Amino acid sequence: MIPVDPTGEEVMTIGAARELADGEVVLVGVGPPNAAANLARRLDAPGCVLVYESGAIGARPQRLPLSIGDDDLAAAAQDLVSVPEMFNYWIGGGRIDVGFLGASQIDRFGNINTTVIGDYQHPKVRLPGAGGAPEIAASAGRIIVLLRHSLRSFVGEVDFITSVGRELNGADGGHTSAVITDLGVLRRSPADGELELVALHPGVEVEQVLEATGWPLRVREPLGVTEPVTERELSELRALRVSANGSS
Amino acid sequence: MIPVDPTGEEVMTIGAARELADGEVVLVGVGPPNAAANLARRLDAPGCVLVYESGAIGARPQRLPLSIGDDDLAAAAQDLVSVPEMFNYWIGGGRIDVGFLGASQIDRFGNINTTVIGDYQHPKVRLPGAGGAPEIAASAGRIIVLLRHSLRSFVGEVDFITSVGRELNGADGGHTSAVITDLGVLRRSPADGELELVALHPGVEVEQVLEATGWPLRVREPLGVTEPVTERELSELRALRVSANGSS
Amino acid sequence: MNKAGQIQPLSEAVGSLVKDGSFVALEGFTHLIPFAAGHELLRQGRTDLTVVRLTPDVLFDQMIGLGRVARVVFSYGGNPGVGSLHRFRDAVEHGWPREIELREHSHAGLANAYVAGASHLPFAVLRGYAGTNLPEHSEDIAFINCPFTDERLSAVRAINPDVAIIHAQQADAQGNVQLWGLTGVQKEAVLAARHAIVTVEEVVDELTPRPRAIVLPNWVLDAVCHVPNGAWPSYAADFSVRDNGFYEEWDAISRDRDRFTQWMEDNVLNVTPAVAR
Amino acid sequence: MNKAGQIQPLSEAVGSLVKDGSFVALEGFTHLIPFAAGHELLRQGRTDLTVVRLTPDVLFDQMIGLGRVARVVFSYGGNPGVGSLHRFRDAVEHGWPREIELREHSHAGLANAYVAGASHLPFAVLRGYAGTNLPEHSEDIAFINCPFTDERLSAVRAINPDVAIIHAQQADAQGNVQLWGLTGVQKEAVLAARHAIVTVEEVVDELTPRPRAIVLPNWVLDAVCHVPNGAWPSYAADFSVRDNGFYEEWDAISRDRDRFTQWMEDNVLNVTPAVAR
Repeated sequence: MIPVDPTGEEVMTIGAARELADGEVVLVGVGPPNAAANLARRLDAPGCVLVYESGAIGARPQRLPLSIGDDDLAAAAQDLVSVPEMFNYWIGGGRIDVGFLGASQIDRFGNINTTVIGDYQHPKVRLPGAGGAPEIAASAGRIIVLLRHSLRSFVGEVDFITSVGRELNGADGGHTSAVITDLGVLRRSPADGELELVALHPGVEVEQVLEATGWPLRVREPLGVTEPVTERELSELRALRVSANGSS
Repeated sequence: MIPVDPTGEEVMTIGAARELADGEVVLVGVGPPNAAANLARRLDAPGCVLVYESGAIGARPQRLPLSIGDDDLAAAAQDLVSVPEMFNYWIGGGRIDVGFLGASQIDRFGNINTTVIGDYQHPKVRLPGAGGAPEIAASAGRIIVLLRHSLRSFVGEVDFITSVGRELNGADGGHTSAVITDLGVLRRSPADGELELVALHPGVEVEQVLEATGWPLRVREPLGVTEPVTERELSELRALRVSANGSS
Repeated sequence: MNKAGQIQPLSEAVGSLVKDGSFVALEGFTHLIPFAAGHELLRQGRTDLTVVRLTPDVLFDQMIGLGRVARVVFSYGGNPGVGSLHRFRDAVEHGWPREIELREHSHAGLANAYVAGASHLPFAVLRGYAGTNLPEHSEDIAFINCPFTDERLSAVRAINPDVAIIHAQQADAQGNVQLWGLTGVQKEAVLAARHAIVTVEEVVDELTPRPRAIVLPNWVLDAVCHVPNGAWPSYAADFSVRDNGFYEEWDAISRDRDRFTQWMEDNVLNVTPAVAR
Repeated sequence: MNKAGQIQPLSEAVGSLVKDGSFVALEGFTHLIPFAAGHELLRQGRTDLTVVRLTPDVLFDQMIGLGRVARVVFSYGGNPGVGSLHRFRDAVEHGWPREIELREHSHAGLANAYVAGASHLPFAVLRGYAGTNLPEHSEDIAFINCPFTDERLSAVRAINPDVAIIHAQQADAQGNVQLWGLTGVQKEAVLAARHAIVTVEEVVDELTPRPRAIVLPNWVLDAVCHVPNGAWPSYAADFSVRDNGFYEEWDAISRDRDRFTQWMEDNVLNVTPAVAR
């Protein structure tokens, strides 16, 4: 029995955690991806290797890191390397299986915008910028994006391509392979790389997703439903969050 | 009183040690330059910073290192860095004031050959090769070469340019600024970069030098005589060598 | 080249090395952020600065909000774990209190620009940037072909700041510095810059090599300053912990122009820093 | 990518990963030279190898003298502190026992070729080589112009060996490796290679981070082998000292073809290495 129903963000985070296979090398960004990767490590992927762009390799945080520079994260890592080494040898070197990224906007090909809303020179909203995302997107085996579904975020065309969503040369693999939202799961079409709705979270109607998506979203048939969140998943996630709050 | 007269190599090594000003950053290669730099640190340049291409920065060896990978050399250094970092940030980065190099052949412009005697494809003698010398020669503030005088070594034209002797663009400074031999001292002409004999060691005649040089060597007027080797210099050098032998 | 960096007061180091219009790196990637040195620079009235950091956070927000910054070179401008940098956004979106110019990179691009600067090379090569809109808004990103494979790669222009300022855990009496933990791009920033200032938590007789540490010998430094807690609200591993509460508080302080200005006057500009550290 | 390197016998690791004709890096810059692994490779009869190392010394002299090497990629081929490598010279000067092809670099060039390989880039940029005769004898050195300043710089082709073999001080039971002291280009060689084998002095329960160390997690390694004293006559700091006497002795052993061949048979080829290490 789950004491309290999972929130949309919890469903999204747990869905992301389920994407990881045990032993995979995962590049973890700030925010919800951080929770997802650490949750996976406590669930069915204990052998996952967590890599943070701040320089921590094989991080084994005891509590959920609040930022990628968390002291606990550094202390318990297998190794710490400089930021240039991280980007050149570890990320650029092609050693990451899965990159978790967030986004402010995403388009049908998984292109990501974290730079500006509006015109670059005169933006309506100035976003933080690229960070490590462009090279993570270009170098990781596959990219999983975590993003709450809304018309503001799922747009026909991103205002700025900060990170590229699909292989430029049409090669297999790489780039945005899945988007986990609070409503369901989108995956890359093997045919042309366009994102398709492949599953809904329990209780979500397909219309909700289509209305929250700013382009005519393809629905892959048969459309699946994700496994309901288990009590174990939810309690582990909530325990993680408590540990994070307890440390601030 | 000096118990035993200095050998040619001792005169050469001591002459090289005298070239260093206190506090200079010195890149030390294998062989006699190693002895010269460590001697300088025990004489009038105790603040010299010794850098070895093996990765040791601010080395303070207690005994004369036998090779640039000596354990003692590493243990007592201020820091150890990787070989790529050494060549990119420290040597290539232009942080070396003085580079000591050896040579198999040298020409009138201070070009150095440590690659082959004879043709490259079918060499009469295959020498060890470049090592760190080309980049040290190109990046250090000035280069001091230690080499015994002979027609085999001081040649009209080197068989192979391993390291460049003078600035390619004719700029001031850099590259081979002095050659310390067992007979005297050659320095770079400020006018055109050609090496000139500027001083003889005590007891050496100018003809000896000219006969051991494979090109018409310019003699700078007035031709000087180097200061005689002092008892302190010689005893410190010999103590260094004893410490080296004791450690093998 | 031996710069023979000496231990000296922070006010003297900043006063002699940072000028109006200087190009200043204040580095620290989520750790060891040189807040105290940045504040000293503000107290001394320095302005028209070009500032560079991969992760401008609260410190750059403060400098920008006071109108001291003409240009920001950066790759990620957010308040980590909290959200927006409101002063940074206000300057970019509304030009308050002045317009600022942005020179924008990815982390990989800016990190490699420092690497090139430290290596005395005019540029560095990397994958990345291809297909993004970043190159079209930058004069510091270009594309080149591999001379062996003809593959197209990106290039970033080297960065060589006038002054690099970092915070570290330890110096010895001669001004040799050791820092450890997440050391970011600090070595590259120091070696790429013409001058370097390091503030340290403590001065010890002799440095004992630590795991996961980098060492900056005094001969690549211009000044070393003893400033305990000089990274607050950031932290210095083994000396302090990150003041996450302050980073959250900053969100409210910085949302409002007047509240921000008053806070800076009360807490930075009109404050006498602890002396004789 | 998780290679999940496991602890296994050296003979199995070499047997499964090194083939005739393989491109093998055996790295170690004046320290931690992987002699035992190189000897195992000779005992298994591997030949037609392309071998790469910045500083080929006695180990490559042995491999070359037995005729197992088709090509050497290197930057300095001498017996450090002693003189020539006689087998290397005999092969180059007289083609005995076979002709070998040389691919020659400077240290900076070859180190950066590994850096490019580790970074999944096809080339690296450096100063150097200009004005020397090295580029005209190499297909791995080219010149390019800076896209920002138009300055002419050199480029080296990336190196990506089939297998990198190194020696280290420690592994833990999971096969994570730590080495310290002069660590040369070992990290770059391992990360540039498709496969990696590490021999170690000792296996411990857990790695404790050491000063001046590099760590190679098991997920970038294919095999870790417990081979105490596996660097002899080279050394492993804190475990052994360099056998300078042997390096001097090698000069006499290697001067004569017959004496060399006999020595290799008696001391390498027909020797059963200590088992169950």
